[in-house]
Amino acid sequence: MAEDLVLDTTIRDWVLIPLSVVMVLIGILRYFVSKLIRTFQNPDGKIVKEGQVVIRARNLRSSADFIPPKSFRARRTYYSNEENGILHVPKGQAPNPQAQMFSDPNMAMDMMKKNLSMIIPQTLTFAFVNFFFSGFVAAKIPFPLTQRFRSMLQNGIDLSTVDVSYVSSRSWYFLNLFGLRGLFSLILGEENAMDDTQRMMQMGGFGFDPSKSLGAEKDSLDIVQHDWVLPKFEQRAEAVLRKLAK
Amino acid sequence: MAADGNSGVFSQKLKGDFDAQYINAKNALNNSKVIYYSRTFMLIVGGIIAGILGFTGLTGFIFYFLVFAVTTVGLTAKAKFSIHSYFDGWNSVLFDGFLGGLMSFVLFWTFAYDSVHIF
Amino acid sequence: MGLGLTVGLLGVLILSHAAYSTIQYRGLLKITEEEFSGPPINVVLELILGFLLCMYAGLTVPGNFHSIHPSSEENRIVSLPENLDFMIFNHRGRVALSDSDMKLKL
Amino acid sequence: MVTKLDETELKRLESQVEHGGGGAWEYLCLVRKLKIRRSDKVLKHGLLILNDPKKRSSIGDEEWTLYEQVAIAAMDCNSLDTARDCINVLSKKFPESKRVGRLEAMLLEAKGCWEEAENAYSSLLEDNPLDQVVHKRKVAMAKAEGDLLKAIECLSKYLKVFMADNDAWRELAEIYVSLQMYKQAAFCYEELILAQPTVPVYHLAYADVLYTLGGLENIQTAKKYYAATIDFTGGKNTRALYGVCLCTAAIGQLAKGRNKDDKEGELHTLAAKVLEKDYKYRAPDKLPLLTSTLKTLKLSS
Repeated sequence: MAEDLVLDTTIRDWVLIPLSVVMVLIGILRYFVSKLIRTFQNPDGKIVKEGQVVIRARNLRSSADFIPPKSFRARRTYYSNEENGILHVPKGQAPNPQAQMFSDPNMAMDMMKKNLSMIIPQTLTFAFVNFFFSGFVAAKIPFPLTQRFRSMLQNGIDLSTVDVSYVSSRSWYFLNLFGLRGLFSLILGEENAMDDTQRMMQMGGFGFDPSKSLGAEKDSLDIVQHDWVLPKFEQRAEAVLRKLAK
Repeated sequence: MAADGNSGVFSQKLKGDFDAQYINAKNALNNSKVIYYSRTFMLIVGGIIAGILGFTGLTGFIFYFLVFAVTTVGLTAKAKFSIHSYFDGWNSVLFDGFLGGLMSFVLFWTFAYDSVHIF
Repeated sequence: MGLGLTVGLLGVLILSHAAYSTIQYRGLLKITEEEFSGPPINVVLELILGFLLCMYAGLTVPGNFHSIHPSSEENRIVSLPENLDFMIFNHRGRVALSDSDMKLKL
Repeated sequence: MVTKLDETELKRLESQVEHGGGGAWEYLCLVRKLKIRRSDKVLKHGLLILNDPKKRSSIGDEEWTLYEQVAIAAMDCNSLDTARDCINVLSKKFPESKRVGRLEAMLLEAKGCWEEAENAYSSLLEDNPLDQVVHKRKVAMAKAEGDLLKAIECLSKYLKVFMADNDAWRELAEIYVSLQMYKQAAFCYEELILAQPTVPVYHLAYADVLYTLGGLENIQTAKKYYAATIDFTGGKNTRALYGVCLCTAAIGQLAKGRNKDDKEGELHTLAAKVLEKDYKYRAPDKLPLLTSTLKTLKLSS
């Protein structure tokens, strides 16, 4: 610790603490704004129906063992026979999600909104932080790190002689961005638990394709082994009652 | 509305013959959420304390384990030491939120340490 | 709930006070040019107190554990909700219940 | 799902509210959450809150939810004027709202103007053909008119689209049972068991239907489902205990002369024992009735 930097206390009072507080407040603000612009659109009837089919088929798959074998077989045929099973999607009829997206302006609009609600605050916050708090050595990590972390922690100041554990204000912003998730989930409830990375993933998976999930559901339903559990329940019930009768 | 009815109670089967466990998934989810909240809060507080005490390096991480362990004991006491009627195993009580909590801990540790000690 | 939150808030306040007094203490050390070896005893006491309060809050505020066994007393389902979406008004209450004398005051 | 815990809480609040203690709003919230039909009490206590400006403002935005709840309760209690007043307040606050439109149509229904209500629902459906509540109201209206076949038809059509709607499956099952179409009812209950396999009430209802259908195989299956109910309720469901006893007796009769070698198990004797114990504890004066019944079933030891 020989080469300890002497930092001005005003950096703490005017950079470190305000920056952290601003990050928290912006996080809260973003939560409420995204809540405001969330839209409830009426989904298409066909999509609703297919979603419901998938839910029901999933129920059948996950708790097939609870119904008698005969009922299970009847249901499986109903879902997945090759002629008119409700999970069966005729080839060539599956709509192309891309084409669907372009034909439906609402969908594109919705996507834009999602995109914007993520990117705009991000950019704004970053610009804000850059404008007000750039170029300070604002913090110091209380444990030693290797040189590799220099580019991560000292973003914005080009000094190769400073110890790696010192953090520039811009990097402190990034640390806050990732580390405050726990605090947000405490004060905003679990709805906020969906962080940016997840949102990004979701964006990749837009244009949800029901026919694909129908096909997947059909495949997994085909390989379900039916093993009726109810006979076991007679023994379980006996055990329960024996305990009660004592 | 239809989806509402569905998210209620599902069963989960552990493939054992006679002892197959059927659990109330809604309550299990609630329990793990309670654990998550308790743990996150405790680790944030722990981070602040570590920062005020001026721990650096390994000491801080040892303190992290300490706080984690104390919280676990507290949660176990809250479950009246009968883990099996609230969770399907020790795993969720012992390890859930270990890494996510570390993130919060380190951030608040750094914050408190910086505010108190380096200036 | 209210109690837990208050206690937690108190705990956090105590912690911030501890932080503040440590800052003061460090300032004092800087003037007297001594090395920092550890926070003063009253700060440590404060920290312990704050930690305990926060621990109480952290364990009580998030809510209680619920049993996961379907057959446990608290989870045992005794009845289904009335299917209110399909409620019909054409029932015998129509005759049995006289028009109630209570009215909505406008 | 109303659990034992909810039930105790509800009873506590109910008696507290009835005896003039506070907690009326909590009681109304609980009733709404559990979807319990306590229309008379909701009407009474809801009106007390709504008529008192101080209490009304203390619940904030929930006020409008309460107006809706009270309106429906008032329709159920045949105080149509009160319902009318509530709906008027709501439509003044939310003109053009679909939800208020639904209430208007329900009021027509409560008055018994079936055709007008039908028209109102149809126009609501034109705006939003995926409105589940309106579809369900149409089914309920067919039921209220006494036309159960039409109700079944509507409901099947509804379930073709919204096939994951458990409430609708349950309603369909109940209608089928009331028409004694047990095979169809059994199908619906299977669907419910699939959706929520740990809810004992569905197992119980399914077992009842199977037992009623009769036949050796069905009754054997019914016994298994009664056993499942016993397991999921921790043996506290009297109906399931009786079910096991009856099934065993029926199986004994049906299987007479046929293969005797399949092992019986001792589930029924245990069930009988638990029943006796339960009666001894909770209703000692009914105990002779129970023992004589069990004797005729040849189950008593």
